[in-house]
Amino acid sequence: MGINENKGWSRDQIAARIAADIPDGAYVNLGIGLPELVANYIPQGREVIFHTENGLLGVGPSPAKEEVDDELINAGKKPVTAIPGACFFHHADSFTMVRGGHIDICVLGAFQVSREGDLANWSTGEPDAIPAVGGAMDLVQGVKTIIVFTQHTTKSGEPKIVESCTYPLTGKGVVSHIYTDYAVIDVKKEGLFVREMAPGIDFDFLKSCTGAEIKLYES
Amino acid sequence: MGINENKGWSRDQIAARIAADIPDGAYVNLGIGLPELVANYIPQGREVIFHTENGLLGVGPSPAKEEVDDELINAGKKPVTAIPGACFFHHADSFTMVRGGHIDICVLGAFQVSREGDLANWSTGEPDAIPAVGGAMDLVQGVKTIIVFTQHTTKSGEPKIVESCTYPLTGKGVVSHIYTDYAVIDVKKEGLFVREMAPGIDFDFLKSCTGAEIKLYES
Amino acid sequence: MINKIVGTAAEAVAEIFDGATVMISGFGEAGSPIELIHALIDHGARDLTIVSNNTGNGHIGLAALIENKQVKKMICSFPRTANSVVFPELYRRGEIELELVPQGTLAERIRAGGAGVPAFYTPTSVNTPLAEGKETRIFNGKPYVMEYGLKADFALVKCKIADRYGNLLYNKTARNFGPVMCMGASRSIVQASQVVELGMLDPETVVTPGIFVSKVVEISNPLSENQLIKENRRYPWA
Amino acid sequence: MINKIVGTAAEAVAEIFDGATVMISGFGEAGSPIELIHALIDHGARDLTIVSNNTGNGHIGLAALIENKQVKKMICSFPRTANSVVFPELYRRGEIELELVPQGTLAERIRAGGAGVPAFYTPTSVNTPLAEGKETRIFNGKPYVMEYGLKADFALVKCKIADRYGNLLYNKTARNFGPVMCMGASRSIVQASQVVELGMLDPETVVTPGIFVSKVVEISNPLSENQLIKENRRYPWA
Repeated sequence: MGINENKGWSRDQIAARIAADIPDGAYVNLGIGLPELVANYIPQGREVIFHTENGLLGVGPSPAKEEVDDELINAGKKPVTAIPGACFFHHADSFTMVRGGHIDICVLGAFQVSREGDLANWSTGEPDAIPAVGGAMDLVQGVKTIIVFTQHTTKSGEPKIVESCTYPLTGKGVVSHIYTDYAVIDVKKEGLFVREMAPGIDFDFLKSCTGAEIKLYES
Repeated sequence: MGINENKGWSRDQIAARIAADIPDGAYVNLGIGLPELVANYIPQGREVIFHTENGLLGVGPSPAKEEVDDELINAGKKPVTAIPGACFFHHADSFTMVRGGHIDICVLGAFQVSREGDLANWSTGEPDAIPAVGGAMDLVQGVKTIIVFTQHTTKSGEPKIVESCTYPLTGKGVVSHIYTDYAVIDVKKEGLFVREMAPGIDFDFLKSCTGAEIKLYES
Repeated sequence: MINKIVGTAAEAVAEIFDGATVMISGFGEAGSPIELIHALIDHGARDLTIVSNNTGNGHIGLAALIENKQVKKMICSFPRTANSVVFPELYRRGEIELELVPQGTLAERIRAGGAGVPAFYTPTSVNTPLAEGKETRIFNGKPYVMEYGLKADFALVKCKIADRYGNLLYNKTARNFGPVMCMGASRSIVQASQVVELGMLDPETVVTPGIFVSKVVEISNPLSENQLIKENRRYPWA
Repeated sequence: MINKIVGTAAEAVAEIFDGATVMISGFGEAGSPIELIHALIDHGARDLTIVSNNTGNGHIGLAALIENKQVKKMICSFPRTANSVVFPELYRRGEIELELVPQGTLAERIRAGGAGVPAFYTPTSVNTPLAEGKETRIFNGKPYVMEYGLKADFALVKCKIADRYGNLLYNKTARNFGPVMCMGASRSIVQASQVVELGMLDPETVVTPGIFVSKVVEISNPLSENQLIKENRRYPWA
């Protein structure tokens, strides 16, 4: 199970790959951390509206240092800006958007994703850990399409795509697509289908670092 | 069961009697029809805020004819004004105020009130009637104090205060006080207590036109 | 580019299909999207279930839609009002169904539908005929009725100002059911008295965020229901 | 006359009693009513159950309240953040209880509490450890969890502008839990950066209607949590 830092896509390349698949006019929520990179790569000419669950639709780019406003932040508590056409609202309205199926796409990080699209991304289940869930469980149940943005394996080379999650679940059967440094994988009822592999990655290698059965689309 | 048009309080006197019992700072919802009169009699120096369930807190007096706005109306669909400090909101927020116990007093009309404070004011139950309920069932369950404003008897002299309602209920055990042309009656667990009688009304007469047992407070 | 503005009311309602559930904003005449309703009459979709607080006035707007036999069922809180003549007649003849819902429960069911809440408990209507056949449950010693979230295929909503993202501001008590209906419908179709450039609306004051809106048509001088009723007008115009 | 304005934060929080449930607005540092929380520390009420999205940062505000041993239990969605040091330590030592609630469920439970809804169903947390021990029910073939409305004795809320009726406007994403907490608490205590004369607020733009507010204190230049943390400050001030 070779891990090679130089192999596959960089984080920014993954972000760009996800951004390329977000259609014009989509309402998108980006999870804390890696997923936030996606905003930087929306192709020219597409208008995508970013939602942050703490109460803003129309999240803009990070502000210049002198324009930082402690009361204008995203779900990761980082300073952001608001685009023209943005609006603010309270938490119950924000999660009405989330849980009510009004947001098209959510990009989330993962500890593990299972063959059936189960997602574990909120707790390692360690006895000493302070459990913290935030909005992840609302997002996976409510948003139409859940995309996972993750490294293909852990730092120690363990697969993050698994037959069945060993960590506590965030949601069952909720993930639609997985974008990693090695591949783009679609989660379907019939299993995990590799839609694309990063340059230099072949199917045998991919299988070797994936903990669940993966398939190629028939061409 | 003598009915005497000249006996007891006039409608405006009943309204003034109710208004006198509304404390400074109260949030009050006035039902359609007779209860609307109460707004005219709030004593000088008291500030009472009127709620209308179609989305306005801070209902002001009727507008001059040339200032009527079809989009500024009360629950009875009559033109109103908004006082300084008023605010508009949508129906779900409006009924959050109602059902959540945030409104202090609601004054409603009645077909019948029972000895236990059951209220019937939405349907005569006639087979041919078009049923229509509006916000009455929300108001009686949610508002802290429900006051009934009614003539003591029907036009044909039948008692409206009864042992138990024959019309379909709006709510069970919801009424706190009844203000009629003849008397002010408190609804208590121990029964109906006459707090005040209109000039010229005595207890025997009141008993004769009331369909439920009524008592006097011990002095 | 996101542009929810369409040119005509006819275009705005063209996607409404036979058998659809349609929420229509308004409390009496205030907030009733009369031009959209008239376009729906011209469009002709039938067997509609309409969710609206009332049943329309005179022979225009919602009343005309009902009179034109496009409505199979009404879900509302107050079907009879001073100027309501069409619905009562059809109802008495058994030609239209009615689901009577208390006003606050109606608003809350619509919001719940939009918020992904399939059911909730409310004290409203407990121990009344409107609770018959519904599940009752005790919480902290008090009885509550279970009510279901209400979703619609479409909402027709009137507002005051909109932008091309579908952000909406309303006018006074014409706001009423508009915001929750935009939430509760899969596709919300809005008539705005004014459409403004993106960025003209203060993000702190937007009442309906554009995410809840599908299409907006500008109707600069909407008809006054009150005026039409005074003139005894009928739609389609005689 | 209605005048909800009080002179000091101390006066505003004076009525909070031992054992009370207190909702505290804010998402991280944005919207956290730090002066009210510090007044509550001075006041000294104990055995509090606090409902707030996080558990405070550094050794100020909510974190200082916890550090001062006034909090028996936290109800929150995200108890650990970058600058959260106090809660994790007490939690690991078993000296504070935690009820972990998904963020959207927390907001909806608070709103439900304020709206007279004792319970509702949500898809959130289905098939996860957070649904264990909760009632699950199928609607239209999909499983949902039953959650209870959440009410509090008090809310401590930060806003931008208020008037003497208690009408409130917020600032950007500092709005977050403020409006629903004002709904969910029996008594809402608000710190406003500015108090204006009655009639100065546009009735179309009020976010929290005054009916949901009990007291307002003007704190013109609220402290910045971020700044205090950078300076490694502690409350009570050393």
